[in-house]
Amino acid sequence: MTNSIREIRDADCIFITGSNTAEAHPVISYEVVRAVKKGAHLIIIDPRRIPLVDHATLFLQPHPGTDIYVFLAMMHVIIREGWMDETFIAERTEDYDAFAVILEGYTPERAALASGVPEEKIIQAARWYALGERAHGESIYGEAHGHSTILYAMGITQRSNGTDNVLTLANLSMLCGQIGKPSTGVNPLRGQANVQGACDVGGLVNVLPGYQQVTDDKLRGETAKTWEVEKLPCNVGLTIVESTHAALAGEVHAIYVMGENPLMSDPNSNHVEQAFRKLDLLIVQDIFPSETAYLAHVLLPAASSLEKDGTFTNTERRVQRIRKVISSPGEALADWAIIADIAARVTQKLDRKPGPEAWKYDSASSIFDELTLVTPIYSGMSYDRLEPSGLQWPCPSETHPGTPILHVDTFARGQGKFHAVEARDPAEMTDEEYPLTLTTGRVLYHYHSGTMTRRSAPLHWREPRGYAEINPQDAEALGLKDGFAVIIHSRRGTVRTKTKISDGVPPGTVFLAFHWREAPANRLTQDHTLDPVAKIPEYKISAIRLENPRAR
Amino acid sequence: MSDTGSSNGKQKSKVHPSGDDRYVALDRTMKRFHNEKDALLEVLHSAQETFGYLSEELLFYISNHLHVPLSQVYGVATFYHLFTFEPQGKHNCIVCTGTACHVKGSSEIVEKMSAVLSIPVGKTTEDGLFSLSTARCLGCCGLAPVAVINGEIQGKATPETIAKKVGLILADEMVVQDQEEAG
Amino acid sequence: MITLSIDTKTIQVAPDTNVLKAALDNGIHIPHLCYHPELSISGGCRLCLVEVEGQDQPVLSCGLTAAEGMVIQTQSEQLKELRRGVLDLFISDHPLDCVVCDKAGSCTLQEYAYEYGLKETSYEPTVSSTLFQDDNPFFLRDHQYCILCGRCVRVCDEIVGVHAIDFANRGFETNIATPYDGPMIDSTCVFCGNCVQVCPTAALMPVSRLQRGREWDLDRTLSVCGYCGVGCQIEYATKDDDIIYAQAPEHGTANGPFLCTKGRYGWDFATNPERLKQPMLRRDVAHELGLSEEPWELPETSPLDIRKPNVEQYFVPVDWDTALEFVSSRLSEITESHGPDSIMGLASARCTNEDNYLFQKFMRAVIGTNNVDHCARL
Amino acid sequence: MSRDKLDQIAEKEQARQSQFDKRVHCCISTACLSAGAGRTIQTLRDSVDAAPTGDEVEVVQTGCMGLCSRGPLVRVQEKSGEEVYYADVDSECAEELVAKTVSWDQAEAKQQELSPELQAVRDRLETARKKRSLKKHILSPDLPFFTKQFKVVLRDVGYVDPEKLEDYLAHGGYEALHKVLTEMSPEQVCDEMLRSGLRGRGGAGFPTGLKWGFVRREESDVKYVVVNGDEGDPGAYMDRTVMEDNPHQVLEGMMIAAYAVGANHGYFYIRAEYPIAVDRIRGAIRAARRHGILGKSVLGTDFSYNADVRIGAGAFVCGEETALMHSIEGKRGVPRMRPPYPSTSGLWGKPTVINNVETLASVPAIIKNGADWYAQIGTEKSKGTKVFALAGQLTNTGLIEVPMGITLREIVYEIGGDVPGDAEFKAAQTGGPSGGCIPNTHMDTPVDYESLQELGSIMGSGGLVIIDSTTSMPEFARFFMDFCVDESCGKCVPCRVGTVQIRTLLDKIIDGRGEPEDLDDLEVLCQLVRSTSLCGLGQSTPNPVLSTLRFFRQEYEALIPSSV
Repeated sequence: MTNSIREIRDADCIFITGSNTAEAHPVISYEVVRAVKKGAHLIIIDPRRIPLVDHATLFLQPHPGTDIYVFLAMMHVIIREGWMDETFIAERTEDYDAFAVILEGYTPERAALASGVPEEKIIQAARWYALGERAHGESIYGEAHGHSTILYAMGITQRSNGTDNVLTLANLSMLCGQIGKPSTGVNPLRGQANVQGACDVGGLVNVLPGYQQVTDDKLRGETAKTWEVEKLPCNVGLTIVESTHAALAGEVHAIYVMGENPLMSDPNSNHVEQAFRKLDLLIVQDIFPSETAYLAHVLLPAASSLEKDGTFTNTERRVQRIRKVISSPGEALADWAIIADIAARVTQKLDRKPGPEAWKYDSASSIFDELTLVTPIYSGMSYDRLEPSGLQWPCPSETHPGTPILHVDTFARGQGKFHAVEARDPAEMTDEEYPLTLTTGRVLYHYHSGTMTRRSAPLHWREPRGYAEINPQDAEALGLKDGFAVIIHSRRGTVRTKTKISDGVPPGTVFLAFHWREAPANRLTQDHTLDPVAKIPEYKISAIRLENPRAR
Repeated sequence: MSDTGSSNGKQKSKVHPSGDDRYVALDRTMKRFHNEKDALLEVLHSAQETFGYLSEELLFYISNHLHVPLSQVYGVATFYHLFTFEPQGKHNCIVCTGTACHVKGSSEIVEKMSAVLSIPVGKTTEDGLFSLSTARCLGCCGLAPVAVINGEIQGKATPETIAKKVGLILADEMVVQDQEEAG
Repeated sequence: MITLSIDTKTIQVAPDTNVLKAALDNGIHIPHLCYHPELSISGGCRLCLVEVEGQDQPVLSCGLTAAEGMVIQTQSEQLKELRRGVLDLFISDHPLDCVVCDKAGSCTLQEYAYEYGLKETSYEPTVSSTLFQDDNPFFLRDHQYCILCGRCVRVCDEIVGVHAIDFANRGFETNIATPYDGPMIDSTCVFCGNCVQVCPTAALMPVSRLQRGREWDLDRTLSVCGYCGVGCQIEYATKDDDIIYAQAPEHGTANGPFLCTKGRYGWDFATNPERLKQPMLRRDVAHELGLSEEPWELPETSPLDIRKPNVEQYFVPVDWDTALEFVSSRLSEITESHGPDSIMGLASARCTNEDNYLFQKFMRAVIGTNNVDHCARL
Repeated sequence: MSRDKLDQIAEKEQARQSQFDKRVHCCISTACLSAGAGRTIQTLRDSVDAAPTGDEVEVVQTGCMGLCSRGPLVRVQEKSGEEVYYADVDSECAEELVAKTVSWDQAEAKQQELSPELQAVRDRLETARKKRSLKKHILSPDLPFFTKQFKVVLRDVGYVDPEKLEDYLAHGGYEALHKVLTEMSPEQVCDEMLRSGLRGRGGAGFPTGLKWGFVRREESDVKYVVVNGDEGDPGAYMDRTVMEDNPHQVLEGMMIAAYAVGANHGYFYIRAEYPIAVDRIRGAIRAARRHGILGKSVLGTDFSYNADVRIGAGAFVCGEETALMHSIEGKRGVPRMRPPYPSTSGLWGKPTVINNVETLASVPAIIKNGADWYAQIGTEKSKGTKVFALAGQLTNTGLIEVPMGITLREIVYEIGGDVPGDAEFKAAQTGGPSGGCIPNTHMDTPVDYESLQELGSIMGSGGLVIIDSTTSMPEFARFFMDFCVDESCGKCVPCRVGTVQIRTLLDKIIDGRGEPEDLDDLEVLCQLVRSTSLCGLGQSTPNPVLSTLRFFRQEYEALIPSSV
């Protein structure tokens, strides 16, 4: 997030797209509810009628995959009506003209045609967002224009044009000068406890800790020096989806999986399974025998986050301490201790520098101290400084207070760059054989592949079974009633589950959460067309067909 | 105001049983107030007038149409004593217990009627024929004590006159019943 | 800023601050039951009365906006009498069974009764509601302890936005209700338990806490939730290495004093018997290494289609040294035979920065590959 | 619609009325209706149709004439303006009344062709002429019940047909509104009200001009005027009567208030127990809208105004202004803390004037006659008149309007005609459940805000219940406590639990289980509830107990076994 969670409550206009905030990030939805109760406008753009729509002052429901037309048309309107922030554009950004030219073609009429969202709603959303208008009450900022913030999540990134979507929202915020101030910005809501931190410390194929490109010789050299190794690999690695392709092709032989369940969470599960079965070595290090574990050669028992010390970095870039609350069961160990041991052994076997002694860590805190040496955005941090409320990166020095708001005076790259983005359709469109669109996501009571939440007694009690949410119109066409069994087919596979008939999804769209091993949604999703830049699979859009087993 | 479509999140939208005209009247009231939340009290009045009492289904229906949480609808409905959650008797007797009526002995009328009908105040006889209730002031203090039987005000009432009046109504009902059984 | 004096202490507060908040933030204690800093003002408990210079009658400090030069007294004989009288009325409609109450030690009403020396009520004890609802495994609702402060109703509406409960009926009959007092699951409740957190008495209690220890028996550890990316701080109350219940700290960084259902109630997975407790080798691998006698082959059935997964059927337990030696040897062999890029490592968004840092360092510095990814995109 | 057109309507109506030789007014307000006024007015009409006379006679339905205990009431108004009141007019009496008041003209009669039904009526009229009972029904105009009154609010009540805007116009209706719209600035209107000394008639007695001034000075695009017609005190029905019997008078007052404060929208909040008042006010709004009195450009000026009706649902506490606003907003009628006062943050957070019906009904007369005229009525601090609903153990019960400062003695003995039978006057209960009992030893207390308060009671909205020696005061106090327990909203603990505990103590004492210290405990508890409750209702709840403890302590003591 460019801004902090607490600022949301003071926003004048909140724009949420591709985020089922109340179910996936309930505590952030509390901030949104507060803001709305104080009089903020809440604009939601989502194909599903998500629970937060109950609080929205404007709800735009585009056909799946067509939201970018709405975003582009909003900007078209903003420029046409002169609602943009010309000073901000002139002083803080570049490449505006090329971007503005592209927008000329994206009229609200065209967007309405493509997305099914009425023109007047697009114009209304554009106005409220650009000018930061409130429904009632007074802005705490007391400026000519109110402060508008954008919240988004996987609904717009897990798409074959996810990067375009994100750039478009960035364009929108810059166009209106709604960035670099409190209660504004472009705020992705990260789905997992430490997804931000895992990225920050280099858990990505193209960057070292602190987002230092692996291809940059100088930065790579500095890290190598700190680590006292001769050299570090300089080519961008394979992402998880690419790796499964490579495994099938016989290029990848071993996969070490720590605390993940790719068989459930990666697209096209059948394909993933084939790849994993082909491996010479699959190491699964986890707290439970996950679905993936049943294909592994070796299982390593890990301590859960309740059983170890360390740090998590949340979606607002806040690095916070986690602490050991209870002991781990049996012989389970903290992940870092397992890795350190394996690393020491492999170092010895491969005779790597600086030798196994370098992998002796006595505590999480000593690892963190080393981490800050190679991670510039963390370099001012220490466990002591993280008391009591953590620090938000960048925190480059020991006296730096952390950074609640990014891009205040200048963007990371200097000037904010407008990207001229065109709308693109999803990779897999519906056709006669697969006439419906499947979209995946979460329900409130479960988390990811359900490894933890489905083993929690109260959460299981509340939501024991999976279901596919189907619009009454589609259900009626197939003679499906609420609670009936239904079979979902896609080009990749088949899943059987129960129906939940609800007008929360529009006609033509089916929603299936990906928590249920009995109905693994990712048997249906596709892995052939990834976002070209971010390599994100298009979980949110797959063409499917429903079958009513009773009708056989 | 809020422009967010019709259904209400988790609360499934229940379509009213088609053919029940009474919902049409209710819909008309809600429409008159543009389905604004603030019209809740007016809508509850209209619902009770049309249906006789507020059933669970009815509150659910109102909650969905006005976008007022069901718990709030329930909370509001139970706050006001005029709303009732049970079907009312075919006939009713309301005894005023305002100050003027009180000093002129209205509590004796209440006691008497409660005994005659064998029901406590606020209840309906098992056969659904008669409901007994009290009102805090009907504004007819000049005629105290006052009771209202089937909408007709009985001024300067006594336990006996009211019991007699109710007795007559009940006797008529018996005749009707006998006739129905015979027919 | 506005300057006022409370109990002779000079205090500066932002405009529009109420006097109660001003006092509490500055360490001056005024009793209050319905006020909560994150919620709208109710004014129903009548305890936070103070004396304002120039006004005859005591005023509620929660509803009094601080003004320049205001002079406030929070303690006096008159105020003590009034507060004591109000508390006396509260406890006349509340069971005084503190000796067996799970909330003892953290109950605000108990604390005030102690402070004002109320051993018992001077009135006829009259319980307005005896409803007891244990219709869900998250929390219990015991209405006889309810003092109708309404914090639960406000948190449900103003913060969570679901309005599952509201006041129903009126006067002495008032109670906090779901529609028709039905079970929670039939309401719009999302079981976030924020109502439990703000409840000052034992009217709302976590099920997990029932008869498992009281305030003084519990240890508390502040950590961060392991679910979504909001990073809510959670305070875990433990006893003998067991979690008794979880709640938000008073001032959580991202979450304030609130949590969602997963964070507050979803921690019991940790003690689920299915947890992996020791390293294991797959039966065919174990056989190959001479650790298991029976030959074995990985079944064709997809793990996703195994009805009742049983890890023992697939794996045999081994000690750590065996497991780590196997892993490190195999990794070394594959690195040498197929090159570093034939190995891929999947880090985790559920592991700590320290775990992930070491993981990627291992992949890059030891194995020598940038094939390190995690589910950031998933 | 312009003023001229309204004048034309008024003149036309006046002309129409003046053509009648006699106008027979029959009260059809609730009390008279329940005494059979429906049948009476029908008989009057039939009889006039059937009577062999050349007189032009109009039978008019009107509102309350005051002496409700003697209903149905009928007044015959001669062309000369002379009036005669008849009480207890049942059908039989109505026939005799018509038979004797119209000039009997057989010649005229012969020319008429009558239906068989009317022929039957005429036959009965013949007989009725010979009866001699009508005298008993005539009320002397010299009755103190009439002479002691001074009517401002009720001036036209009982004369105007409440369902005819024309009639209201004919009585000078909407002249005051026109005057403020065309001749006065909002500020001047507020000043005029301030000078008149008018204080809120809902009970608390806050100066109306001051209240309006607060709202006028608030800066807001939207402001509201609310008419508090949730007349909840048992034993009080002044507001109902005004709303039922002269709805336009209230509407006019409301619109003047709206102009003065800058509001363009308002609500009547009327309790559901008053269905006729609801209908009449709704009817008045419709008629006013049709005639361009409500809506855009009121009376052809720039001022625009709309009014709506909201109906209560059986909650006494909704008479409290913040609870009332919640109720209008469709919420539970629970009061909230003040400040903020409605004048800064009222309905939907907007500045709002909330006035009681009687207050607003006083406004048109004040504007028309001037503040000075009004200020000379009443006492120094309590100006003007007050309407009381006189009820209980009295000969004449009904609705009266008296100048402030009149003594209780005058009201009870002269207007009320003393306690009937052998019993003796014991106390007067004012202000409903929030008020207190004034014993016969304080008969010469002037009725004004301050004096009543000194005696531990309040003016309240105007219920005045007379209690005779047969009533036990502790039991009477318990009656009010029952009411308060029932009507407490339950928000704050002193009122929710305190009232229950007060009642428990009263039960104990009345049941003869009391102990000497219980009386002191009762008093302490009452003081606690009074000083710690959230709203005015809770704060005044203990008044009936405290005032009876003060004046009739010996009755309590007599109930305690050990103290005897």
